[in-house]
Amino acid sequence: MSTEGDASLGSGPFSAIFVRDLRVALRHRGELANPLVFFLMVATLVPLGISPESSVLTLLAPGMIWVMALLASLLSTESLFLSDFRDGSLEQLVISPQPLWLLVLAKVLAHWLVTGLPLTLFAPLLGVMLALPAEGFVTLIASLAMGTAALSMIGSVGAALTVAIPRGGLLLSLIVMPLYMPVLIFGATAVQQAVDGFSASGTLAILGALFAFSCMVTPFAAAGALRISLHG
Amino acid sequence: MNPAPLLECKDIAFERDDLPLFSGVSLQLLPGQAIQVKGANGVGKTTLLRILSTSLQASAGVVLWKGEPLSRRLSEFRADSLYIGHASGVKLALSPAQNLHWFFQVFPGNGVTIPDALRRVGLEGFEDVPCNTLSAGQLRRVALARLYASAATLWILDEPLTSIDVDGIGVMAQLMSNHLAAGNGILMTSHQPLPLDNLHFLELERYVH
Amino acid sequence: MASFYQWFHRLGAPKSFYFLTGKWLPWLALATGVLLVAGTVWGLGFAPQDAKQGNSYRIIFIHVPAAFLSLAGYYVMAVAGAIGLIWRMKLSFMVMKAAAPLGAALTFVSLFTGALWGKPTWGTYWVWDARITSMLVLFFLYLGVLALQYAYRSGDAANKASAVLALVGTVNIPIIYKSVDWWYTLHQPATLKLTGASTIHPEMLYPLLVMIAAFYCFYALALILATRAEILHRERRTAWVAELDGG
Amino acid sequence: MFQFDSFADFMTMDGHGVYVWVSYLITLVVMVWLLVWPLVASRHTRKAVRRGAARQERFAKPRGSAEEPDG
Repeated sequence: MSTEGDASLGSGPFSAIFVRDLRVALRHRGELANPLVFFLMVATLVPLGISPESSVLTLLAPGMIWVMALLASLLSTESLFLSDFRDGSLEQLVISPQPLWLLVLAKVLAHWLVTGLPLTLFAPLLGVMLALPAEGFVTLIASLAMGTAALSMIGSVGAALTVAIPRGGLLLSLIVMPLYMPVLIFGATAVQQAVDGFSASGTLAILGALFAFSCMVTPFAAAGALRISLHG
Repeated sequence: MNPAPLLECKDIAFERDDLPLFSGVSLQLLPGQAIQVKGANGVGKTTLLRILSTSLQASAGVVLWKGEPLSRRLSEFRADSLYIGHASGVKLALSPAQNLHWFFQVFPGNGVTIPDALRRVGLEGFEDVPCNTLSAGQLRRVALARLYASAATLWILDEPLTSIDVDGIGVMAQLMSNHLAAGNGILMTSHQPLPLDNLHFLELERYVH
Repeated sequence: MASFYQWFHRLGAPKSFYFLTGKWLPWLALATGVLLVAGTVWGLGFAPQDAKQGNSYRIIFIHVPAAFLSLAGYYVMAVAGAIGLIWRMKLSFMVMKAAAPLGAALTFVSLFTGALWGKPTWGTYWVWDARITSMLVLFFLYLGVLALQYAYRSGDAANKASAVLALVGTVNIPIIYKSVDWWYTLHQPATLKLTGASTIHPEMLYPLLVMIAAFYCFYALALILATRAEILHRERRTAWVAELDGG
Repeated sequence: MFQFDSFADFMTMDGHGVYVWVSYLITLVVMVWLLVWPLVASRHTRKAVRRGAARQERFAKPRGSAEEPDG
């Protein structure tokens, strides 16, 4: 019954919002690089701040790469709803007949695709720079793939709560960081176990469970938070 | 026996942090009728429209949609109503066509295609130009293009004619009267006078604290 | 049964909550005072010394109750927020607003006393022990709710947003506690767990139980006082507040 | 029975006294503050309400009457 859009990238509200957000993100291609450049720069702080010795760096690498990926993901979470809030399209989503949590899920997926995924694919470069042993690379990518997705999900709740607050970015990190900690614990430990030669599948499974759990809880929490933010 | 009202409000009140904005607002919108909410700036016109578009919750009062309490028929009402606020909801990074694409997927349409809708608001040839290069008036028309292609019975328009030029207003007035003639309803605010015949007024000042 | 519902409903109205709790306050204050003094004197003066830790373990009598209350306090805050969100009861939002600083302060107390206890026991003020780390994260959760509470201009939105955050926090607390425990046991095989409460000598356990009861009474007292202060502030324009003193 | 021989002994607690007493002091300070701030806030609000009520009365007097000096 709804009209055929010009681009036949699948109809339906979910894919429409997903495609829309991808287009908006790709239109500001420069901004997409920011989390990656941040990720790379923070990695260079470690040897400068701690020591260039590869033996020292190897000890730190799994945990540091994960901490930096977490911070880079946190940095990009604020923009999830901000532009929609400013141009009024967020209000249109809230009063649309479609289930709001579904539209939020589409936005988070698009956001992950342009921030979390690039971070995951970029991480091996940091692995090389921080002398991460070879055994850790595969687990690093696997853990970051699931981990950044879980972080984007959890971050969407914080973004929804702070979208109407001027300069809400710092408040956003204060709110979501405690909720990021379990993801960091299992993500970093998985890579450490792989580096130590143990099998990290158990830890990765728990990380997957955390991701699945956040998929179930956060879209609804974020949808509720968006309605509240529009009242504010 | 006049037909059952499309939208009916009883004693709508709104307060923010215990500071009442207005209370006791009642209105009846019959099919084919338009109601213009009048009042000075800051009296709460936009707040009232946002309440009726379900993006804000009233502190008190009942809203009936086709005789039924709104809270019980929320998604049906949302499919049957169209709200265009000050911020038109148009993504500046995208083109008019891309903007209408996601609007049409999220809100039910009446079969009019995107090129047709854009042509009717005079944006022919601008379908694929990024919106951030368009003028304020053209941006407004992208939002108003939704009116041609929407299946909604109730239009809730917050100053739809801002930055629209003279002949644009004429086209809009024609569009609105056709909409009313088909037995639908319009609820709006506007600083420009509107040449609509079945137009009623709601003086919001009477309900302000 | 109707009378209970009526009583509960009346308790829900800020004005009747104010006067109802007004009657409880003196008794609650008395109970808190007696229990606190008794527990402290008993724990500090009469409980035997610990074989290994000597007298420094006496900090347990405030550290453990504070830790209990900071966690229980978070759930009180989250439940009050949930009731506010679901039934839109203004009073329960006031209880939530009162519970946030109270819980945060008690979490700070348990962290501070835990650190002071760590110095004589492990020679350093801060040890990344599983329970202390979880308490630190709980403290951050409280700070998040407080920060959100004061970030919104409109009070109603602030209440609802903090209620949502408190609920999200509540859902995450078990996950955080479990993952911190898992992380701790992974990195630190069995070392002295800070408070083996169950294996504690009965002579030490009784004063601890008295102190836990004292802290629960204190929590109720402080929560009611803070809620009453919030009620007065929110209802300051109403007639019944004017009649309180004006007469 | 009392574990310490003298009050001084009670204070030092074999060297751990400073940690124990500082912990109890901080806890006491925080608990007192948690009980006091609501009472202060309530008194402040009630005083503001009373002052508001008093101001209301002064202005409620009919305009016609001679302007008495403010109370």
